[in-house]
Amino acid sequence: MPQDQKPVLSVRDYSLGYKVGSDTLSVLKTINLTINRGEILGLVGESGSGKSSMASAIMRYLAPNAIENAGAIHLGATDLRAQTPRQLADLRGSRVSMVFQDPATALNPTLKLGEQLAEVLMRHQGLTSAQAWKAGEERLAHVGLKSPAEMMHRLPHEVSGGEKQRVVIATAFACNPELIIFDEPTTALDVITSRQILDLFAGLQAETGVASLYISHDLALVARTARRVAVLQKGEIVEEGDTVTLFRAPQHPYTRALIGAVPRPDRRLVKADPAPEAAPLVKVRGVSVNYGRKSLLDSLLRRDFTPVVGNRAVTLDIKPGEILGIVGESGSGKSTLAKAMTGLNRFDGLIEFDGKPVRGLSDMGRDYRRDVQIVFQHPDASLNPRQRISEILARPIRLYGGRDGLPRRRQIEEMLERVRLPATYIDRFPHQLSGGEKQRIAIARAFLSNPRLVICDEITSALDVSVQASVIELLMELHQQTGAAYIFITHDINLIRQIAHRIAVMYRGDLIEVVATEAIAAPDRAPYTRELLAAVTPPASLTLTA
Amino acid sequence: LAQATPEKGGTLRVAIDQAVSVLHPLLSRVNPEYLAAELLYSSLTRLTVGMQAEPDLATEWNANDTLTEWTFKLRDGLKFHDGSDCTSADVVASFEAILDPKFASPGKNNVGPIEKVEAVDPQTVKFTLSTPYADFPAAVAYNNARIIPASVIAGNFESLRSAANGTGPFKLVSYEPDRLVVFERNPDYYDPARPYVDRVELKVFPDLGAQVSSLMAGDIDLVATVEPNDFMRLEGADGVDTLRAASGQFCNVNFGTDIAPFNDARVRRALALTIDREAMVDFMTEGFGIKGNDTPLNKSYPFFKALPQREADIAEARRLLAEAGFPDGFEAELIASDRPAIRTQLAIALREMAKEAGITINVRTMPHATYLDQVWTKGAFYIGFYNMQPTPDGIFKLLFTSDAAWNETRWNNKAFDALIEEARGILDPVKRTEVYTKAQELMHEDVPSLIPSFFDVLGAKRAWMHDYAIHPRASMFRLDFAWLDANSPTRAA
Amino acid sequence: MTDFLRRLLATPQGLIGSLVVVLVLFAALTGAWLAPHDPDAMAALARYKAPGGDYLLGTDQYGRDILSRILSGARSTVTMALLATLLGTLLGAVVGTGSAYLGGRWDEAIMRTVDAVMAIPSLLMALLVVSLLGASGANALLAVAIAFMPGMARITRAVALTVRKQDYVSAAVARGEGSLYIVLREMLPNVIAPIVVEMTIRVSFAVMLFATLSFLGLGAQPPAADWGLMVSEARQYLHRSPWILIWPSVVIAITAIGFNLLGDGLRDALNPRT
Amino acid sequence: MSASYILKRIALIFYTLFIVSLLVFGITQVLPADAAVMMLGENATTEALEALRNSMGLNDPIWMQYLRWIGGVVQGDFGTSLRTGQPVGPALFSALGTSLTLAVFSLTFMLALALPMGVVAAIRRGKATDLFVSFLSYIGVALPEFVTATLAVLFIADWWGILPPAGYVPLSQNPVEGLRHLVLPVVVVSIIMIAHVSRMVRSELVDVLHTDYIRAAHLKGLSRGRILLRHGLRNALLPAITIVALDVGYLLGGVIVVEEIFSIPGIGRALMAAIQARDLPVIQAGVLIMAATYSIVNFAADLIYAWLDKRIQYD
Ligand SMILES: Nc1ncnc2c1ncn2[C@@H]1O[C@H](COP(=O)(O)OP(=O)(O)OP(=O)(O)O)[C@@H](O)[C@H]1O
Ligand SMILES: Nc1ncnc2c1ncn2[C@@H]1O[C@H](COP(=O)(O)OP(=O)(O)OP(=O)(O)O)[C@@H](O)[C@H]1O
Ligand SMILES: [Mg+2]
Ligand SMILES: [Mg+2]
Ligand code: NI
Repeated sequence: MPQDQKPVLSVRDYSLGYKVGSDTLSVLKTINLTINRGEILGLVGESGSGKSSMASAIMRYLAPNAIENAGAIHLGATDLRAQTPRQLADLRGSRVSMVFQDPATALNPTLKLGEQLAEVLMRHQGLTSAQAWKAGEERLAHVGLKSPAEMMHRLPHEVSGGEKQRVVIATAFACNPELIIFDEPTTALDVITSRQILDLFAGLQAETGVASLYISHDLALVARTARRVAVLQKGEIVEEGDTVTLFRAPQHPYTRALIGAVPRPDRRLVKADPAPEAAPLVKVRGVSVNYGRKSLLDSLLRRDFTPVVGNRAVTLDIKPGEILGIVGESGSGKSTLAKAMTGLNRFDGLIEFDGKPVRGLSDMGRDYRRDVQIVFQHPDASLNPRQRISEILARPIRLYGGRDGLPRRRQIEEMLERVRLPATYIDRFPHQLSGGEKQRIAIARAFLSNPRLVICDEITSALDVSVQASVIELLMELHQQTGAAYIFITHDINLIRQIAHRIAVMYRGDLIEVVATEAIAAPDRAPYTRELLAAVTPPASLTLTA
Repeated sequence: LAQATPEKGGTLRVAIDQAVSVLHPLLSRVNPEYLAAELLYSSLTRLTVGMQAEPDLATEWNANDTLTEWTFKLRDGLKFHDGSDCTSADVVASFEAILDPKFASPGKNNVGPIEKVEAVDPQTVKFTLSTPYADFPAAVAYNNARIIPASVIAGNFESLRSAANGTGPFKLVSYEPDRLVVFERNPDYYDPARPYVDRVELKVFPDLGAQVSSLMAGDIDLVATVEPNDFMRLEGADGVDTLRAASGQFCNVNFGTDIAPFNDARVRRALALTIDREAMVDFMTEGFGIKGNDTPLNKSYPFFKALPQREADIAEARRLLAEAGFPDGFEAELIASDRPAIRTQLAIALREMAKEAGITINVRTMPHATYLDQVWTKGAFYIGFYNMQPTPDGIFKLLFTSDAAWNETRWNNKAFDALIEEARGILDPVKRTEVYTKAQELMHEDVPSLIPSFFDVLGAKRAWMHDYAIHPRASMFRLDFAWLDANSPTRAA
Repeated sequence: MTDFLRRLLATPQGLIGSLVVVLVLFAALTGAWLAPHDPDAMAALARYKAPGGDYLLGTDQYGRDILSRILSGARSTVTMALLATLLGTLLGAVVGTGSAYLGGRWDEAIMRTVDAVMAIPSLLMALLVVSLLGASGANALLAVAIAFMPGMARITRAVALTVRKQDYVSAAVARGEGSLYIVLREMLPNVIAPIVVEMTIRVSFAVMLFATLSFLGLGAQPPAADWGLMVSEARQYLHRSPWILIWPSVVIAITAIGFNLLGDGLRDALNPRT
Repeated sequence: MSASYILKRIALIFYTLFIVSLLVFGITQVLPADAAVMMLGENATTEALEALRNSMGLNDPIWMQYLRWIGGVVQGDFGTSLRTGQPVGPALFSALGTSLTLAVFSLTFMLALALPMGVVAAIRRGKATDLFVSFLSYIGVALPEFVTATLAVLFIADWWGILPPAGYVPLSQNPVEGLRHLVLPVVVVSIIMIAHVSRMVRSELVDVLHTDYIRAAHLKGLSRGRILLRHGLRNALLPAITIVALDVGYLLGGVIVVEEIFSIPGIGRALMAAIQARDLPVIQAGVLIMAATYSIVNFAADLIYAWLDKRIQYD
């Protein structure tokens, strides 16, 4: 594909700030960017670095408190900053369009998909409603939707996330724009779907030659998609260049840190496998969880009631000191299992812990509670916003008894040190900590009881890549110190391959298989496991250096 | 006031402040119900604005010398609304029904000491009384003493709750208790000239302000009773005439004379001495009333002679209290029902005045229904409210004798009872006045009840309505005399 | 806390609302002492006086000083409204959190019953309760509290359910904490904030409801210097002297608006989204 | 929306009425008044009262009285008014008709004002218009109806003489006069609801205008009108339906005061009169009818909501 050197988008010395109270928060500082026809520019950076702000600036859809200081933004020959609102409305959707992160919120829940697609065509191409509808069907077929005509008549909640995102993409491409901005378009989707969406995007991009700005914090993903990458740190582009070169020889320390933080399956973080002959610490035997309850009226009317299946007869073992990874797409029952094991869900079946049978919530005595701890995904939600760190961390000590002789406060301070937080945090409230710091508190809370099994339910997925790396590092350190077994639930297969001894794969409530980590990529795996693995983008550095 | 000849036609629209819950004339209990009954039914006699009995169904009456036998002569050709004849048999049946406890007519105690009623001939009725009673012709004008068909009494007595069949000047057209009762002219009324208007509409306005506003807007023609403040407001209004009559209407404070500390006459008198009656007239009536002297009679009643006026005397009150064993005063709860609001006003004013003598009064108000159920005739210290009665005997027998229908104070003074009984048999006005004065003196001295002021009856009408005189009795209306001139909006059609 | 106050006072609603409410509460506390006259003292010669002179806001139909009555009435009016709301909220909160905590069938049964009770309009409910217990200030208080209960139960339950689903509660359950600790220490503090907002707004509602009850003759009883009662009594004398009606109406309006503003301010301060 | 959902909602209505019937029956049982005394008046003899009590079944056990009453209600017999001696049902249903007329006009008027107010305030959030609307709504909730009603009568009826100060003319009898008589009451009942609903519409719309799909619509270059009408309002107003239905409870309560002041013979006044006179059968039936009205309106609102917004999954 020949590259036209006249830039489609050029951003020159652009700066942006937000007015917060009487201060101005500077978010973008002297940004320079160009994207040429047929080119994809990746924009990476950690959360809050200003990626979305850049997208809004280009779309000219800024928050009311935004302050633009200097710089120019041109789309082709058009000075975007000089456009009247009316002119901008003409531009948007026809010459430049955008795809958001979450298709579930980007579509109006009460309008038919067809209408939401057709309205752009009517607006910008002057089609009649009937024509637009027909054209819409073609567009939908083009993005690989099976029955486009029927799809046009559906409401957003009647289709899957992947299908929604396809509709959004079809809308973005509908008027053959010169530039499309993608703001993390696959983060809300599960691994396999996001893979398909990426392939679709690549295909369409190649076909139309549209210039794209692809925003993501997933370096591996950007490396696969974009020819050129710009790295954004705190509003500044610290490095920009050809993807291959940039990944191979990152110049800026920030870029290096970013690349270093990417999990790489080949770089194992756990050392010894647990003694293979040791008796299992936990035996999960035929554990099933059903959600939902027959309502009073249903039972009165003797009506059948089909519960939602969370887990279907899951059986597995965990050895002492073992790290067991659980992967599977969203809704496959991973959290359900974790909750059953920590007494948050009713379950049928048997859990044997250290030889003691547990058949239900009532069997989970104090000892079990102490030995089995859970850490949740969202650090914001798992810490009570109205308790100080001291109170949050004092509870396990009070409940399970801490070390004798040491004042409780002292024990908490020690624990804070172990999770590498300053002891001064003890009197803070959760909202005074960052996401990563909060997660450390949650981890500290779990480890205060000296547990023998810690269940980590996607504990890093809400964190930035670099923060995630440091949390993982901490976990591994604690693992070595305490020898506790982990159940580590995640979507990130690269990550789990780094740290788990064995990996369990779940699909729609069933446990498909449990395999040793080394053998996960073996060809004789279950079909679903293989599909899952194939969807994973291998870390950029790996593919590029190999 | 031009004495024009009455003109016929039009719809007379009257505002009433309560629902006509009961249409049955023998069972009606409040003024709007009395009004409806008066339009539909007739009595043997009725009271003029001067409180004299005048012919209604009966054209003439006379008594034996001992005043124990009364004979009434009915008009010729009286007809009920359904066309049937109204004869002495209906009169007999009606009075028997009123007296029959089974039917629980509120008028039972107000129609005199009737022992027997007989039909002498189709047009003559004879009443035999248990004691002499000079006021009997006025007593049979009582609001519940209406004549209804004997057949109804024998058949379905209750049927008159929603239908009407009387000999009154108007016939019932429609009846919605809480909104509107409509009447039309009875063409067969015994006086062919009357009534003058074609229709009467009673419109229910629970809010007093709404009545007055509607009158000013010309939406209605007559408000039978208005509050003093509204009266003052209406006095200047265009096209509105205010109506006022001195009356024996009063609000009183009843003592349970059998309950301490009110069983001591000194305590009662002490309380009476705390009242600044001039101020009380102002507080309660805005000046539309006169001072009371703790007896139910005033100059609106016949046979009345004024006693020396009791005025506030705190020192004397304190002395009496000390004598009665309350040198530091005492505390008591005064109960007032919430309707009409004037009861509460009296209670609050008394509370402030009694403070002077060291008496602490706590006012408690309650819904009227609860009051009737729990306090009325039983309580120790509570507020009463009464229309003027036709005669002194009427009011004494209603409230104060031992055998009073509503013996609110349980005063039960034998000497007083004897005086009232004696007066019933006296025809000579001078002598009668003397006896009633003695009775008044007894009451004034013993104070079974505080009567600090009397109120005038106040009303208002549009100027296009004529020949309506407000009645001191407040429960009588005589709308068959009223007529509308051509300015009335309802005459135009 | 100071941070929270600063945020509250930063919004115009929060600022004005807090000011007004503080003022009203101050009047409620000290009004009886500040009153220049005896609020009950009648003066036959000083009736229906217009504002001015000795009587700053004029006098009423008994010649009582309106300012003194308003000041001394502040205590009962405001305390009653506050107490009724508090009581209703408390009852509702017990039912609501209890229901949310019990969950399952119990929750369903309790909430359906609460819904059923809500089908009786709150004014009507209050009327029934007062006529049952007899008309008096204290009973009106109870009536308003009962009338508020179902609504508050519903709100607290909704809030409690969201809180119950939070991970920190799950964490406490997983840790094996007792129910009491979970309800009191983990849930309650987080449930309270939105309820306080709702409560604040309901105080003004309570003031209205009390006034309406007084108008219907079932609230505070004369000679109480209750604002609602003052207004409803004054209707009759409106044409003699409008001031008797105007002043208590004005203070009612100010109080109601004040609590409403404060409620809105609190909502904003507690929820940074808007 | 499934048949089972509808079935469930209907079952709920019956449950509601059952609970309300228990409640109101309980309350009327302990009300400090004797039905027989109420009926015969204070002069009735003890024997007459006792006879009446027996014939009315007042001496039966409570549960039997309840069953008898509810049995009658099911067959459409609400008993006889103690005050007027008339059957309760027909009188109350005609009163309900009057109240519903008032309610329907009030709702319409309220929506006609509150919706535009809320929308304008949301669009011009933070601007003078928004503040003005907020100001109006604060004023709206500041005074009890009996005060606003008094002022309305004073200014509009007494001083300007434009509208009749009170009274009710059935629309079927004289539409013009009927409407004229409805204006003031409708305005008075609506005021508080206008304040409430306009604020709610405003906050709903503000929320909706901040959603991703509105942003997406802007970025598709759609016109402001289309974004507001097609994307914004639709989603903002749907939740309003259920909230407005909940306001019907308030409306039914507010109607009591307004009917009292404007002399409108509706169910509110009937109930008020019944409460004052301790007319137990009327109280019982009235409360039940009000609760039924409320339940049915809410049911209808839920159905409309579910029909308009297919997203909602009821179980
Ligand atoms: N309207 C606003 N007012 C004030 N600050 C804002 C506003 N919008 C964004 N910010 C701040 O500006 C910074 C950049 O935000 P932006 O959304 O551009 O980040 P991002 O790189 O897209 O992050 P993420 O990866 O989490 O999406 C952040 O610190 C954010 O908190
Ligand atoms: N409380 C609940 N009530 C009803 N259904 C539930 C409940 N919690 C989970 N489910 C359902 O159970 C299934 C498994 O959910 P679970 O949360 O265990 O998935 P997961 O694998 O953890 O997904 P994710 O990766 O999104 O966290 C899903 O279909 C989900 O919708
Ligand atoms: Mg972003
Ligand atoms: Mg999960
Ligand atoms: Ni009219």
